[in-house]
Amino acid sequence: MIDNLPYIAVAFFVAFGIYTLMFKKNLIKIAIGVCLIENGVNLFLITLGYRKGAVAPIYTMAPSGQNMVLPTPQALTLTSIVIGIATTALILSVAMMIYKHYGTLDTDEVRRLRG
Amino acid sequence: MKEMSKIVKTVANFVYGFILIYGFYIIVHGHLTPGGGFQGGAVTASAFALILVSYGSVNSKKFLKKDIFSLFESFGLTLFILLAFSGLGITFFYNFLANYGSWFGDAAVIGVNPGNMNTGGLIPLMNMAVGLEVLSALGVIVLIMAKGAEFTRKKENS
Amino acid sequence: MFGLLETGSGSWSAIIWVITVLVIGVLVIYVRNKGEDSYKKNTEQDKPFISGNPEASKESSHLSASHIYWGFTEALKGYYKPLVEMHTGSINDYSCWIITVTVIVLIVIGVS
Amino acid sequence: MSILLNNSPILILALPLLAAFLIPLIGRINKKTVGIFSALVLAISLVFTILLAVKVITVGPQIYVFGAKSSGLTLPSGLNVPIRIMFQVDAMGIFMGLITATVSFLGAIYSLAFIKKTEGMDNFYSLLLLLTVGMFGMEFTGDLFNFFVFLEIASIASVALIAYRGIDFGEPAEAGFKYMVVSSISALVVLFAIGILYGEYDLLNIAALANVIKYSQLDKIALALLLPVLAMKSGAVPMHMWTPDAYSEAPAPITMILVAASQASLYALFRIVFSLYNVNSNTLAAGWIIIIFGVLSMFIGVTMAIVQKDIKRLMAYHAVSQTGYMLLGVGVGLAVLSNPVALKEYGITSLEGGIFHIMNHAMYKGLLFLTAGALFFRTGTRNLNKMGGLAHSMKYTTIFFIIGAAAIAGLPPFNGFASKLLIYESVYKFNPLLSIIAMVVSILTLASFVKVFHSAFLGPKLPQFNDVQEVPQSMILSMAILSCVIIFFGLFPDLIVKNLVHPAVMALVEQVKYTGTVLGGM
Amino acid sequence: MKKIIFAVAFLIFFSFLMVSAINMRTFGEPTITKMDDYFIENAQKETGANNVVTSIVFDYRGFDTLGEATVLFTAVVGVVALFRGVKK
Repeated sequence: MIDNLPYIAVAFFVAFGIYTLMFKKNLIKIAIGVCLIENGVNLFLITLGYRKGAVAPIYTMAPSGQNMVLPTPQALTLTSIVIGIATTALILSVAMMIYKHYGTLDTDEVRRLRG
Repeated sequence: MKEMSKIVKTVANFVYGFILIYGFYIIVHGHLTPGGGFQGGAVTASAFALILVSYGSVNSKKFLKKDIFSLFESFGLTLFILLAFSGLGITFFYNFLANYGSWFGDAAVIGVNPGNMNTGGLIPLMNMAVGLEVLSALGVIVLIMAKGAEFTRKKENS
Repeated sequence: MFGLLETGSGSWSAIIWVITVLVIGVLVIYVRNKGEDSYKKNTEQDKPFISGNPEASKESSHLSASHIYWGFTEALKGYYKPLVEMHTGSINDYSCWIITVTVIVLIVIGVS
Repeated sequence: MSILLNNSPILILALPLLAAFLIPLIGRINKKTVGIFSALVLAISLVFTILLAVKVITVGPQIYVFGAKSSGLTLPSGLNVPIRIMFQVDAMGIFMGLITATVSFLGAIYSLAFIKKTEGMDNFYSLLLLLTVGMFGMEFTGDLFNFFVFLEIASIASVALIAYRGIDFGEPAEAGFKYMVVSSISALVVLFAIGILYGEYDLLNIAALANVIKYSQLDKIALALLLPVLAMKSGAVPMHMWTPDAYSEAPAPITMILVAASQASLYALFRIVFSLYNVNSNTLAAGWIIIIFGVLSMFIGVTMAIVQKDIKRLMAYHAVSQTGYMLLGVGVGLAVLSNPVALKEYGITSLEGGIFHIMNHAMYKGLLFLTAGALFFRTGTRNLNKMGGLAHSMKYTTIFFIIGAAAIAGLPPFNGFASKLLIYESVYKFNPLLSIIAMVVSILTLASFVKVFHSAFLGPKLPQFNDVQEVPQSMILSMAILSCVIIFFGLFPDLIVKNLVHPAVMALVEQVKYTGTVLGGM
Repeated sequence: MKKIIFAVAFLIFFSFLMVSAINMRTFGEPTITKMDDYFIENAQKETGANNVVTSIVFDYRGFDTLGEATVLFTAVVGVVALFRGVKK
């Protein structure tokens, strides 16, 4: 149980993000929820690559004789962080567009398309 | 956004160069030390954000121009994909410069070593291309967000 | 040769279908031409006769889209009312439906 | 020349990608040439796709390993797991690739006249090329994380294209926001499932994973996370609400490409359930889940379409209900996958129907959206109540609309009938009720398109549309090409089924062939 | 009514997340590390870069990096296209 504390943190991150997406009524808060899920997933990936008592996989001035953590999850996390930046930028600019035309950010009023 | 006080502008002038140098250091040493194109580009773009915040979006047009940034962005990406194409004789993304002897072509010392700048083959070049792309891309995003904030504020006032 | 498409329990060929339709059409036209024609153009025979009432103008006789299938939707009001209400344009409901269906699939696959 | 042929799997992607990077530079010099340039690049990509298709059908699955010493070297290391990203193009992938190449090329041609010459035009064509690249990547890749990256490329490009008119109107921005949120949810859930699989097996290659997967508890959770979100991206009820918004607010050529993009997600769903978890998983449960998605999509989609007044919204609901046919056919095939007798008797046929319907749907739904775009281009409205009597002035558009409507309603001899016939007859043997529902849905489809035809084209010439004339040449050209494809598929369905669809179905069903191309041993 | 169903669904989803988090392999002890051990041993020899992560990002999985840069470019082009013609 206590060994898996990082995984439980991931679960909380994702669950709070999902909660924000489901029950919060502000477009900016929804963007924040998406960021929360992103951070949870990134934390999950980087957690998978950890090895107890290991050093970063970089040979420059590395302490010799130590084994290294898995490098692949770090590369994947780097990729998904940049993708998250792009997603957030686009979501926020579209939200600004909506605010320009609708004059509000409430999801109950941003509902011209329905039925 | 509005222009800030003189203290902020002075400190920003002082710190700006250091942030730029630090970002470029991270970009160039990406294959030896932690970091790389993306991280260094992000650090460099934070310098632009600092200038934008401290000088205001009107005055900072003298320093930061969106067209120049988008030009650099396309240039960096094109350089990156051309570097990837250059290995097409064997396969796409083939690192033909590694351990080849010429530019960045030294074979790295196996195991723990102080690090040799002249290794890595295509990796340092790709780092620079991606760093150029990322810093200009984030710069464009920051500038356009500032521009959009203007008309949303107009909306609020009216 | 006729592009037979095997469907497991039979086969289908569009070419044969087209040929059949052409043959039947020729037959129908032939039979139709055998009828005697007492019908004369540009007389009062080709005017509509609405039990003596004057004919309405063309523009007013055009039926717009929302009137088509009025009876259908009226008869199925009990089915359409909740269905249309389900499509609230709110983005929260979209995410809620995704998570709900994900949970159902999780349960179904988890227990099976 | 031979080097081009050997590298064709990557050139199909890399040339549009390079063009997309170059277009801001070209647009700075001359804005007029941008559209011609992108159409040209997409034509080259289409040619390469056809060459690759011939190679795949005749020779066999093609492997392209990035950065290896040779493009076919899947295991450059001493060990038995692939360590590099690879493209794995088998018959199913190239089938989807042909659809993508055709649709995006025609969309670019249509856009030449459709998109007004504004200052954002070069960005529009750049985004169109990037969307095409994302779809190609989703269809060709053999690596899970690479699939996620291309999924994000496709989502972000399509969001930017949906919200392209957002500077002038509010609705496109709203539709773009909704699509952005749902697609980020789906992409992040996909990434979460990829993380689960990676943490369990330390692998990212689909074939290598399929070789060692054990269907443990975590694998079940990964499958149950992947299945609904990919069904959502392809617009399955009850997660279809983004579909009418996005399809109706995007520009018409983009809507045609978005249909193909949602089918790329559908392809990913099939790839997951067939190639990654084949008979290891509980195929009956997964198959029934997909069947229920399909039946709900068919029925609710078509009944919602009947009451619509916006023409593109109506067609978007029809896109939902046609996606149901594909899900139904493939779901039946998946449900009987672990039962060789039933699979041989009707499973293969129903899979063929579902896969063939993908291509037919891309063609005729694209044609219908293009005709709706032509109406919008001339009349300036999408509201069916305001239209009427347009057949007097737009003859070609009327003919194309009749062809598309007959095809989607499944009237012989058009192509919709052939695939629907395959689905009906094979599904009837599995469960007669499902087949009857499918036929009823087909009848309702015909009914609602009769409504559109009557209210938009028939009737007297309305006074406000007196100055309406036919649409420009390039739009007519792309619509005519699609109509010719539809009629050809309808007249010779057996050629397509024998040469394209059946190999695709076999590539899906036979997992050993998929893993063997990467890991050897076949 | 609908809100209650959605809340229940959210709770079940959260419990699934917790269950899978507890059922994950213990933190810090990866069981199968074939691919990553290969990277740690041979990356320096094959690519000549000291930083194994960079050698993965730009050599072994370089195509992902191209896609990632493309995503950023796509977002920037989209934002520019979205705010076109906005005058301050």
